[in-house]
Amino acid sequence: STGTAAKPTAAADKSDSEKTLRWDNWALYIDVDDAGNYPTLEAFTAETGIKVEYTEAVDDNNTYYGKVKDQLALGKDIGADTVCLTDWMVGRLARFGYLQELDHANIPNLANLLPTLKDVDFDPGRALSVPWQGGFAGICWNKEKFPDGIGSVEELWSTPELKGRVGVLSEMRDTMGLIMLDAGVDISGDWGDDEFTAAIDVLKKQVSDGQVRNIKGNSYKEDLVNGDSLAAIVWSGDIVQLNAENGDKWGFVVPEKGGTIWNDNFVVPIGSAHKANAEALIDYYYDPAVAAEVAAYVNYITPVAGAKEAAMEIDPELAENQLIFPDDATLAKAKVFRTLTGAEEQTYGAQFQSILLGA
Amino acid sequence: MIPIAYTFVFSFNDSLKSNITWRGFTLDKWLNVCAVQNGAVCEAFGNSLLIGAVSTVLATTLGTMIAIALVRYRFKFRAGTSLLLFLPMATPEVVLGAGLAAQFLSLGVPKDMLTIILAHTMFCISFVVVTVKARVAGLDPALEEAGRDLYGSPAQVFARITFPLLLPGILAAALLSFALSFDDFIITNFNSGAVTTFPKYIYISASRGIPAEANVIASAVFILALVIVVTAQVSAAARAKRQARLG
Amino acid sequence: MAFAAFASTAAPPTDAPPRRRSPVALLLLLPGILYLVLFFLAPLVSLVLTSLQAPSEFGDIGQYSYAFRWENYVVVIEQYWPHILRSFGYALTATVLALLFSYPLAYFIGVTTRRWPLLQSLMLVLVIAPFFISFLLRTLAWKQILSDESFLVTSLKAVSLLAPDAHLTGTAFSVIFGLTYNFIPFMTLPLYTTLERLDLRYLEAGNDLYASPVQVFRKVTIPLSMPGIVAGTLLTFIPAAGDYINASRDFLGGADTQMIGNVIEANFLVLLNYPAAAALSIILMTVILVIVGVYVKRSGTEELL
Amino acid sequence: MATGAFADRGADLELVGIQKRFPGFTAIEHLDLVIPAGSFFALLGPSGCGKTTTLRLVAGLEDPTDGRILIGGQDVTTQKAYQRPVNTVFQSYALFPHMTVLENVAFGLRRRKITDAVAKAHEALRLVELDHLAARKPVQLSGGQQQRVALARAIVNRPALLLLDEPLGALDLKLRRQMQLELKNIQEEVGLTFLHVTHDQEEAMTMADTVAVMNKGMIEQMGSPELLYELPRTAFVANFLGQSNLFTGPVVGETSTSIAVDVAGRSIVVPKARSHRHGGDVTIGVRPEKLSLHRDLPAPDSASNVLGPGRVTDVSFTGVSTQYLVAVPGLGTLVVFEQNRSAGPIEGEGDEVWVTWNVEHGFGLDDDPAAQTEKFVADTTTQSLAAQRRADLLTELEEA
Amino acid sequence: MATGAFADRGADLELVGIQKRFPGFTAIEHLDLVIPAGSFFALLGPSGCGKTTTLRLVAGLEDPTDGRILIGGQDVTTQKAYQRPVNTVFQSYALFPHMTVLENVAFGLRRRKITDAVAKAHEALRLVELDHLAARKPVQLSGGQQQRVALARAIVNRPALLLLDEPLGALDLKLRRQMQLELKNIQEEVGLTFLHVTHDQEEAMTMADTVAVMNKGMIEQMGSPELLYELPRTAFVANFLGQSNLFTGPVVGETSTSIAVDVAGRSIVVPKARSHRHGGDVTIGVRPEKLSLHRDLPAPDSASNVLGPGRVTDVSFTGVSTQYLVAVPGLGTLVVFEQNRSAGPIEGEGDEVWVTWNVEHGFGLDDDPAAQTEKFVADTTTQSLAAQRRADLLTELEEA
Ligand SMILES: Nc1ncnc2c1ncn2[C@@H]1O[C@H](COP(=O)(O)OP(=O)(O)OP(=O)(O)O)[C@@H](O)[C@H]1O
Ligand SMILES: Nc1ncnc2c1ncn2[C@@H]1O[C@H](COP(=O)(O)OP(=O)(O)OP(=O)(O)O)[C@@H](O)[C@H]1O
Ligand SMILES: [Mg+2]
Ligand SMILES: [Mg+2]
Repeated sequence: STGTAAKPTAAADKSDSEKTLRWDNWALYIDVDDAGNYPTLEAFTAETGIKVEYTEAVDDNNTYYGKVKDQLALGKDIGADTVCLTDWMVGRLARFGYLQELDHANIPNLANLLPTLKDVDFDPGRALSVPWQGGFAGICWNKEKFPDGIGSVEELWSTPELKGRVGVLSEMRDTMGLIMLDAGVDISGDWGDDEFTAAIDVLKKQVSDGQVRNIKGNSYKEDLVNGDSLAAIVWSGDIVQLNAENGDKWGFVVPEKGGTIWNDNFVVPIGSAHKANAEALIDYYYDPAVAAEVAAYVNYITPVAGAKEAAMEIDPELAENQLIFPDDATLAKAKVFRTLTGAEEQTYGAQFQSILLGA
Repeated sequence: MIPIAYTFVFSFNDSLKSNITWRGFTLDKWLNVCAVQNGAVCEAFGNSLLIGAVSTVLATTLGTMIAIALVRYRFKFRAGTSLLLFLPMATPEVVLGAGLAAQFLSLGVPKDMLTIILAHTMFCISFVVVTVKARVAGLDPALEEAGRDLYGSPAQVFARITFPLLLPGILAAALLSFALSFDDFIITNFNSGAVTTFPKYIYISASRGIPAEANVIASAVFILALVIVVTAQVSAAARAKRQARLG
Repeated sequence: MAFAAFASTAAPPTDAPPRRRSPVALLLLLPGILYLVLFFLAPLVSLVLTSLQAPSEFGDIGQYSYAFRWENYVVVIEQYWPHILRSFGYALTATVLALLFSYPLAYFIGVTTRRWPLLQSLMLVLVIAPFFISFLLRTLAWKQILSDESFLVTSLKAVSLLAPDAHLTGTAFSVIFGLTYNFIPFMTLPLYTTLERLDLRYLEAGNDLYASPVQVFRKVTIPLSMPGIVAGTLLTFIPAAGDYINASRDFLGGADTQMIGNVIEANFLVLLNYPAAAALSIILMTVILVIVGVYVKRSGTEELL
Repeated sequence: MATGAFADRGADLELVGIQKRFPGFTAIEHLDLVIPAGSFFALLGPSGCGKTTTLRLVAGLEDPTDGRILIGGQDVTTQKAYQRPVNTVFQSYALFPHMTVLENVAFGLRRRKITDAVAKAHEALRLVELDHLAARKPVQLSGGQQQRVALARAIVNRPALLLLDEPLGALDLKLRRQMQLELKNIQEEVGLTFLHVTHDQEEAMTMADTVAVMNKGMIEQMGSPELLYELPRTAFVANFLGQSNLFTGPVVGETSTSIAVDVAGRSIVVPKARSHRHGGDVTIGVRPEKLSLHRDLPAPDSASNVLGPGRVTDVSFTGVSTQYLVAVPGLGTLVVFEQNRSAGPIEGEGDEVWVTWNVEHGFGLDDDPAAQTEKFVADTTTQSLAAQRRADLLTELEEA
Repeated sequence: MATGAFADRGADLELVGIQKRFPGFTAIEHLDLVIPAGSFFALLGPSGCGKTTTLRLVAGLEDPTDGRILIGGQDVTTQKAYQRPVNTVFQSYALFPHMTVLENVAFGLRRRKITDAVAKAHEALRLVELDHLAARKPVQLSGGQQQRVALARAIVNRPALLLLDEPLGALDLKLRRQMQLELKNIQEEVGLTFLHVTHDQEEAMTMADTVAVMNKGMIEQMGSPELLYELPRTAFVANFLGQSNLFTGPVVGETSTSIAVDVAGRSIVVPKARSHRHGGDVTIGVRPEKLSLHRDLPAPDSASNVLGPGRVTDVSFTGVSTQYLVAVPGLGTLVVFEQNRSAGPIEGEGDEVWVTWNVEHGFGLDDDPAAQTEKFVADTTTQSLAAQRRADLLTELEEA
């Protein structure tokens, strides 16, 4: 219910006097040692003297936004100096003027940013955001039940043994992205209502037929573990982790017709008084050696060029993993869901939600 | 009962990041509850305790005052007051939460601990009134009159007669309001901003696998409550026995 | 203990109605009432206002301006009437189930165990116990217990009580089950408080007047425990109708079990369609108030207010 | 002011033109009353007649709609309850359940900051013979013991005036008689003014120096127990305080000392000095124990009234005496009490008897016989209760 | 079976060797009792003596630990309450608060599927004169009216046996006497067997054909009211049923018809026929109303016992009679009742008097005087209550 009020202005920076930084991030998204400490963060503090308060406060782009939007609208501190959010949410925050402009001079390591990510449509020139980690949305399956694997979205729909045991993500851009790609739409390109509606119809049919039962956020992992889902549209990094915990039980593939790729990006909210500290942090994590250390732990795609080489030194097998250091062939199959306008976000969101709500 | 047992058992699970499959018995989680995620569980738990305590005190005070007024005095808008008290109980939590969230928004109040406390106090008041009201209604007015008759000024009568006699009801109300506040998720979720309470922590972690430490804390609270109640009962029985012996 | 909280309904009727008027009354009332007006009534009003907002011109997602768009209500009802119906259907079913389950339990605790106070308080603790374990955790536990490969489901399938391709999670069954389970304490406690005060002499009088045990139960026990039944069903029905945890797809629900609470949540948090969320809230509340009003009138327990 | 001072003796109580209206109900119409210091005064009346209301007005727990209250000559009408030198033993005892017996008794003393509260409380408990139970809570006492604690709690303050609201109402007969004796002894010992409310007529008569019979918020008659019993002024008093045989008829003869009343053709003589009216229609009466039964028509005697023959319709043995109901044609049924000096009843059911009594024992009422007197006290009360409940509801609706 | 049948008249009730133990407490030790059909039987005794328990056993609301219960010759010991042709008027009335008066009264009839339930209920209500209140709820009635509804609710079923548990306990004296009459009339009218429990001795004596005095779970004495009053067998009965002057001493003389007992040096004569023991130490007594007071030493007379001189220590006017306390040195205090035939007391406090009574009026008890008899029923009750509470707690702990 915020009006189209004047955009808030950035808070004055106090980084010189206050060597602190509050960082909100997703769960299990940074390296942790056995004692529960964050080695790279500790190293950062040792190096710069900036104390970092790291909180796993982001569970979902929407709920996080719901929590902080009021403060953002008022230009107030949201309790975090930097936070990692997904592309489309960054796009929305940027549109609303809720983000502070980054001073690239303070981030020399930004030169290591992968070229493909340097210029994105929601943030031309990366003035407001810098990627933290990224990932694919693809298909995974239970290898015990389906030794032959499931290779495409179409197979999810057409395999009778999967009836009622298919899961999809409640994240619209991933689920819809995969379905549209399956229908041959280039989701990064110039598509419109027709393409989207056609995909919605597919999903709607599968849900109402009972083929798809589980539409989940992050909790899809439990469904995979407890057997409610035997195959699902999932995020790549989770599968690596699940396999590590539960014995190599699941296969993952980016479908031939394409999967989505996304990034979570550092942003500095408008009310933060520690932008310079945040920039120092970003700079630190763009050191390929640090990036490799994080990648080795979180198993997501790192946006830092040279990290793969650094990873080779830690663990060659890791460096070969297509899900962490994808090669060009894999990358070619992955598309970025194009940025939606406010109006599109509204209508497409409503259409997608109406399936989730069973209407 | 089954889920409680489940929760309890899985608090011993030697889980890694998520606590879904049984991976073996360990006491580690009990011993190092606060270690995980830099103590996020414990922090959430602490927040919940704090919020519960403060809103309980507020709600109990305000609610008790209303209850006394409702039973003891006759005034205009009695019916209106009763309705106003009943409404929050009749209002689904989503509505309460969403409404309050919108209110804070339009007032420009940032959401934090304070807004949670304000919200919790609001929905607890009604329950306190109902609880204490029953007690006040059961309180023989003759006792207060006897106090006045025996030279007690109004303040003394309240302090020495009314309050001690209402105390069990007030305590019950406080306990209820603490339990409601402690276990509330829906209203909290709408009004918490960046603050995480224990139920909210669980809700958030639900999407990525709840660490066994949450089970530890929940089980501990449960056991603690059980112990407190049982001790209270046993000591009450013992007291009764002692007094019977005196008799 | 907390159960005393529900004594409201069983409160002895005050034989002397309050007669005094005094400024003290105002003093006692004012802070609390003011608080409620500020943090309950005012939000309610702004909720009403929000529900009438229209999207701002050239506004982005989630941006609305004040208007009097009554069509909002028509729109949400048209769009979400199945959820509204479903909510009340589930809540009603869960309430009835909880009542069926709780009544014998409350009777056992309140009447049968009267002579063993220690056992009685222990039983009570077990009923209240769930209050102390977050209901989210308990619900999650159920989700695991009811999942497709769980011991429960596989054994049910093994003995053919469940079709091989049937599921429990994500179905109406598990949502109603979860609702019932989670609200049983709310049902049991008020029932307990009335049954605990049930004067057994009435039952004896019934027996003495040729009523068989079944007849005594129907004609005497049930009517006498009506206040508890009303309080319990209300305390169960109201929150159950507005609940969104049990039906949430992340807990026990699925796409076709979404309740009005989920719709409100989705509109509020995901779609940022605040007017729709507000309008739905108001509708939910109004319907509940009407149902409660009619119910309370018909069961003759107005004093509950 | 009460604070700090013990009354060394009772004080007068004076009620002047007291009226008390509750919303929709007038509990006391107009009440004037003087109770001399140091006396034991009993207020007697049926349920709902306003006894408790009167006490509450005196105690300051209720404000009179009109009128003044004086204690020891001082106007206390506007004083608060806790400022008046008055204590009450409540109908329900109203012992504080959360305090021990001792704390209960010491409560008033402590409020008045009297030194030695505990010692004085023990002393008061010794007076009611309960000092050994000082440490108990009220629930652990029997009804009779609770009553004595309530008494001690009031007496310990040595109020100028002690109000007792049916303190014995809940006890069974035997215990009740025992407590009556104790109460009377205590009053004589401490010399305080007692205002005792009861609806037990025997209790009122045995204990009080002065009895007032109250009915519907008015005092019907007041005086010594003997006076009220022997010379009731109204039919209500005649029937409420013991039983009476009443007859109504016109005065048909008159001497200097007596009047003769014609009742269904028979002439009954009543001393003028014992009759409130001397002409027109009058109601006269005689107490059942004053009547004698005779098998044969007794010799005419100017000192006696004779009625009969009648038939004994019921004989009931009550232990101390036997009650006979004698139906005399045209007159209705007479009640006769005969003390059981000999074992067993003298007359049998169905016997034909004559009833006589000494002319000196008759009395004439002040009532206008035309005015109806109600028969069922209980029904009136219920009706007024119902009426009042209705009125209450109306006021509430008005306010809502 | 009760179903469908009205008892056309009362039935016998027979209790054979009944014993009732509660956990930790024996309420009834051993009880044998026969109540003939159509009689009005009163069970009298102090609080806690087991009266209610006896009724509950008969009603089937409690199972006896041992013994058999027969109604009309048929063994009903194993029948459930709702199968027995018995109805109860409960001590607390136990009117169903959620039903109207009419529904309450019709309840039993409906359960037995008797046609015309409503008409019959109205009829029963007319009998207790409450038909005009048929549509009210119980709370809207006064205590006396509730009691009558409870009575109607029981009577309407025409049970073979009607149990009444202190139905008049809550009423005030006047209403109580009135209800006693009504109850008695109803019993005579419907001819049912009434088993009436009370602790009011006057009530028991005026209403019942047979009275049983119960004490501590045993029947102390049973018989007609006159028998029990005139010839009590034990000190308990002598004191519980009215007042008695009791003396204890050795038998020192004996004639063919009487014994002489030495009491503190004075010889008191009691008829042998009226004495249960004729040798050794005996307790003898005489009722207060049998005593006469004399200002002068009366002429010696073999038909009278004389005690004195004594001093009048207290005179109290109770309306019908005056009670004198006479202290006789060496003997203690005697209670004397004098019916108020003349106005006012004859003797004054402090007067010196002699007390006489007809030898025929004395009685000798069966009690062994060596065994202590308690003096204060109330205190005993309290003690036994406390003892029982303790026992209760112990059992509870044991079980828990
Ligand atoms: N607060 C009140 N409001 C309205 N009516 C009242 C109130 N208090 C008492 N009354 C009415 O005033 C009348 C007198 O009541 P009161 O309590 O003085 O009677 P009482 O003589 O003490 O009777 P009882 O013997 O039953 O105690 C009753 O009819 C009662 O209903
Ligand atoms: N369920 C029970 N468990 C244990 N003791 C009991 C129980 N019911 C009654 N008693 C005890 O048995 C004794 C007899 O009780 P009962 O109710 O028969 O007395 P009563 O003669 O009716 O007394 P009252 O005149 O007070 O009504 C009492 O001491 C009572 O405490
Ligand atoms: Mg009174
Ligand atoms: Mg009894």
